[in-house]
Amino acid sequence: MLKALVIDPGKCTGCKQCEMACSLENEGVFNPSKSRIRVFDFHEDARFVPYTCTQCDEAWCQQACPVNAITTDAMGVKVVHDNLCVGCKVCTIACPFGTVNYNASTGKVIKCDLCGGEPACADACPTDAITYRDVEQSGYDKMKVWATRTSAGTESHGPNTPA
Amino acid sequence: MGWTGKILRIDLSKGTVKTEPLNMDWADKYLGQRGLASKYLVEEIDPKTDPLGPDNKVIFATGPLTGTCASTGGRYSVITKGPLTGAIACSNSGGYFGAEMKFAGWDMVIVEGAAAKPVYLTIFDDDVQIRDAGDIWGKSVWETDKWIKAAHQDPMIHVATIGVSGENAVLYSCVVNDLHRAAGRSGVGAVLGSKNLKAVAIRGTGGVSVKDPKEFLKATKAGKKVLKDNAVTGQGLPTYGTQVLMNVINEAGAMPTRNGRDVQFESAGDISAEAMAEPRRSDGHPNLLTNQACFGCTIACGRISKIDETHYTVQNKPEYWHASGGLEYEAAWALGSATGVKDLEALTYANFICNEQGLDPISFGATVGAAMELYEDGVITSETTGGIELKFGSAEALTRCVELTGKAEGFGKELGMGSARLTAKYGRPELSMTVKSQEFPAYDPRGIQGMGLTYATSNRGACHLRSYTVASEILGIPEKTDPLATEGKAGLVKAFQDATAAVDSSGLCVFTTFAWTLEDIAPQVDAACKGDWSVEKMLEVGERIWNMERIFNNKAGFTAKDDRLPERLMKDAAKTGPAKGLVATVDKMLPEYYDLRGWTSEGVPTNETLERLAV
Amino acid sequence: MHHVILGAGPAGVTAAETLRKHAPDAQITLVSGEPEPPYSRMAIPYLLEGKIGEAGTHLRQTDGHYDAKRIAYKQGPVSKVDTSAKALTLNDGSTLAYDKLLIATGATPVRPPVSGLDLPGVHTCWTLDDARHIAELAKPGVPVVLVGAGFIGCIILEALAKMGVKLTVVEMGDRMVPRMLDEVAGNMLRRWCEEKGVKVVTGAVVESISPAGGAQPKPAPEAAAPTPEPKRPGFFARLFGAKSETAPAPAQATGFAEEAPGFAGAPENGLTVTLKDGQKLPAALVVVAAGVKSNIGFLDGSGIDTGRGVKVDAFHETSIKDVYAAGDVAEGINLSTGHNDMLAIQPVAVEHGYIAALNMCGVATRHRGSLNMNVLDTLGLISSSFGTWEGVEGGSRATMVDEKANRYIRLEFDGDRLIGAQCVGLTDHIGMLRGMIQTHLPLGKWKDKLMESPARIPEAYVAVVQSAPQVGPTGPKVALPA
Amino acid sequence: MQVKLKLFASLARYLPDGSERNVARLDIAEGTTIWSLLDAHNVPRGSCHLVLVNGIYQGPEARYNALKEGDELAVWPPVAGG
Repeated sequence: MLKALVIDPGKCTGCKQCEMACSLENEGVFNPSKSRIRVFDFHEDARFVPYTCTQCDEAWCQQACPVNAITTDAMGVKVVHDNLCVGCKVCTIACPFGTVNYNASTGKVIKCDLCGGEPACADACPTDAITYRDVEQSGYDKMKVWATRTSAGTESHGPNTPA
Repeated sequence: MGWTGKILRIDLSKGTVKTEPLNMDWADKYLGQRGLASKYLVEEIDPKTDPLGPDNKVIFATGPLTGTCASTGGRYSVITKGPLTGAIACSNSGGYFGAEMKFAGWDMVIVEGAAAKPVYLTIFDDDVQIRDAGDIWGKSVWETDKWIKAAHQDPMIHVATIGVSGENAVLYSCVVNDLHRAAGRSGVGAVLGSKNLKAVAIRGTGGVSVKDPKEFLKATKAGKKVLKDNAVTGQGLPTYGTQVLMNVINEAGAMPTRNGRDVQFESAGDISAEAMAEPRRSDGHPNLLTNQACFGCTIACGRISKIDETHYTVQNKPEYWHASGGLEYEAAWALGSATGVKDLEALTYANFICNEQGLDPISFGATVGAAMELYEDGVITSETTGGIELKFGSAEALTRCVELTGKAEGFGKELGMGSARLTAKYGRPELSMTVKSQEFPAYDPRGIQGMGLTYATSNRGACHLRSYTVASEILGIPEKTDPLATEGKAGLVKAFQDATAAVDSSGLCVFTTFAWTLEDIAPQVDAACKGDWSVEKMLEVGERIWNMERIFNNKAGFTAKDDRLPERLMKDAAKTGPAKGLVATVDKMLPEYYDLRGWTSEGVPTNETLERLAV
Repeated sequence: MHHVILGAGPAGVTAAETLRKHAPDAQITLVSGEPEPPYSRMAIPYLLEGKIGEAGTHLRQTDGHYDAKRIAYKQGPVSKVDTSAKALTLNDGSTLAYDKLLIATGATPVRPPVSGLDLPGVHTCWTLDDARHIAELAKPGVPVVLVGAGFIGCIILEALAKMGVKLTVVEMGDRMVPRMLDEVAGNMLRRWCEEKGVKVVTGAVVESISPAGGAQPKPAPEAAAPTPEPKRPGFFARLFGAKSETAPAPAQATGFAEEAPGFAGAPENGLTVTLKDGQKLPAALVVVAAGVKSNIGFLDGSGIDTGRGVKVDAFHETSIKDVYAAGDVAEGINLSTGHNDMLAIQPVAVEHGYIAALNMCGVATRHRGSLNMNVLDTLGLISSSFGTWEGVEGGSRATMVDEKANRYIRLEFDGDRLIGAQCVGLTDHIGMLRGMIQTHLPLGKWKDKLMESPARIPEAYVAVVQSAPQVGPTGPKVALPA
Repeated sequence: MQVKLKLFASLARYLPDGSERNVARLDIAEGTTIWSLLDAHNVPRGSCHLVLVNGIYQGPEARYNALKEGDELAVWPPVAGG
């Protein structure tokens, strides 16, 4: 049984606690621009969508890396090895989801690695819009879950809208 | 360390941009945001200066917890001498702008002088530019936000801007950031307008660090748990928003209605939180779509609404068919009860326009209420109003007024003066529901006596956000007190005022105090900031701030005579509800309050007090 | 079943690993053309910069990786392929039989017909061996001339500049990276480089390279090398036939010897690079990055159909049964055109290797096509391009230019679908551009928003993917079950 | 005797059928106390934070008092605003 981040935009309030938790965990400061998860704000549609790497099975980033600096761990997580990354950025254009970003201050790329099994974003999310839980599904299915949750978000109201 | 330690000083007259280190001695005494920026302001401007003249300054200030993971740590304030009141003004706002200022690396932006031509500021990390605003002068808040993001091709920019009303010196115009969060009161928007400063656009990519990250995480996590476990901040506010008060305050007989003629509004239910969540008869959808958090907020009380597309206000106006900031309690009260209007969609539209054009809905709605009374009393006629039948309860009149005032056209220009100047102009000053020329909000002191003292002594003119004794008197937070009693209220007001001043200086939202006390807040500040931040120190800082603001106002010419409520509240007894037969009795509480504060009977801080607090 | 793979680059290694995964019992032999463990050429510039050691260029980092996967490693190269006998002849004369063969021999740099290319001190930058030579010569402060500011040239440019040399880059095109970026972006790059102290001479043609103060160079031989870009006027026609713009700079033929005494390999007084317009550039080292050509010479007489590279079908099989091709050497399908084309980039090599291997072991898999894309960091200014960035007739274009901030976005649409893009100074979420192009995502109303504000790409992607889950989060597919 | 029961915010779900928005007009027996009326409608006592009769707050003790003809009982869970 693998664990995955399950994102339910219908529950997101746009508070960005996930971005703060992520940047503190990984950069040691509060800095959303260096967060590996980002909340998109669709103001006119009254929707907020947390967005990050789904640890997809295709592992586009890993395949594109010329120096093998991205590997898949036993939990299926695609991990960037800083000691090997040369900052060539090929993974950033290869990832069709746009979830690998270049960090100019370190010269390396950054992506979600689920914080080694304890994702800080899920821990910080006050509304359970981001949860980390067991999913008996392949990466493909994980993404389908993501997709349907997301599309459901177009209809559902906020987490705290009176029924 | 919480603070970035850097401030920006922009001189619009000279066109210069300078940076300077934050005065850390002051930071230790005034914490940040409201307190610290007020310290800068009182040190740097003449209290008697013309609020709309070039010698006034306007400061955008964050708190040390702004831009951290502390719940609600995303606040900033706009501090200046207010044109509506002539008193010190400090308007607090949420959204994402404040945090972005910190990420750009700045604790404060001090704006001085006045530009010869319209300009806007861009602060992209260290790159700070004064730019020509010729293309956006005359545009609404929403248009300006869009224009700036497109012009700089960066959707991640956060914009604080004034609308047309700020350009036209509407005395209660706001600074609106992130489309519908506002530094709303006292006319801070008009100060920007007087400086020809249309907007401030910020994009920050840096980080905010804290003194002890481990302790900070622990303290903020504990704080978040308190908020989550508390029924008000964990369930009530996110679900119903502040609007849940509509029925509460109305039942309690403390709802100022039709310019204070009444204390209960028979149609309160129609414009309540409960009504916003009901499916509309017209299109089957509720007015309320969802709730939204400001940056870092784990409460998420913000309302996001969508107006019925077939409603007369937006028919054939698709530009208003999208979701945007919906009615909060104060707005619903001012636009609704104060004017007697019960059309929820019309109120939402008026609220949209207030956001779009940068109007404080409290002062606007209350001013319309006063104008309606002038009209009903025959003091002004449809000739004065340009054909608007300005009757209590008329949604059409309300929405027409908001359109005109936002653009400062026709009768809107008169409404833009605020109710004190408007009623004075027509010889009926007693019809203005103001203290220090600022309209009071949604709590009638006849039914909530503590709020009378709150309004009377508020340093920025009538306001609920300086000491929200409603929490205790009506809601039972932290303890229930009798709203109709005056005993003990002086102490209650002082305690709320000092604590609130401290919270307002931290970067946190005052709404946390429905669940948090300073016992919850001090550890968070202490883990983030240099120095030892205990509850006692926070309270001392709060009291110091309060006295500093008071001294500024005294120097600006305010005296004990200005600590008074509108005549109507003191003469005309409430007609219905629990307060039936009662008037507001501030006179009894004031001397006790002055005494508690260590002020003379003239409301002047004694030397002893000033020494004690090292003001 | 014996699978033999020629070439130990990303395509070959990916193929070997894919074969092992799907054919646990097969015999797999990986034949390398170089006396090195499998490594990545893309990493060489970073080796030069000192970001990594030689081991850091290796394609797999775990010890015993190939042994553990039972992938035999054999030193090539191969000189001849006999497809009827299903046997290979290696350079050392030995032979090797195969059941299925994958040609993943990649490409080699072209050596333009310039006299003096053989002089010591003149190098291409392609192999680890090249890198070792360059590292020896490129000492801080020495004058270096880089011939070619194409994609590869620019990557080398970055490395050389970081090594602290006094760098001049000579490009025959009218701008930098002409095949990856348009005028706006290319010129942005040029200005950026010049501000960073790199001399950029565009529209310039190298006539000769000679020892400094030495004999006159021999006239350039009349040679016609294979052209890697048939769509444009011949690559070398452009390189050496184009009218050069004069960018005069005082030639400093002496002086560097003192600055860099004792460098090995180059003539004692260094080299002089003479341009067609007469300009002379001193150089302790000349690096030539004038394009590459496929390594297909050894296929002569094999019957395998070749053009610029090895021709393959949608299953990556060549004209000869049981012979497949992948990577830089193969003319795979270009997603943007639907036609076979050479896309010599790392991600495409991996896709080819993966798909070819699946077909080799009987998992019939059709290649949907690869997307051309590149990303370049030029002294900190990051540029990228995707797909049909030049646009198509009848399509629409959205651009955003901020010359001062060195930011540029150009989006090309066909209807409401993105077909190409290029960016300068933008890195966050840029992979979404690939996602949008490769999934042919219909953008609907978001296309209009992008026309107004191209920087809203990430929002557009997330918004549209949400409303179209069937094409969105599952991502683009490069391969489809047949 | 006639009284009005008003249940607001999340307590609205306990309103009997036929209520108008948040208000139920009820005919109750003499001597019915605040708690007994709320209990009869399954309103959890723990959720009854703000209890007003005719706008006047009823403390924990007062909730055992009987309602009178024409009384308006209004109840909220913990709420706040501002």
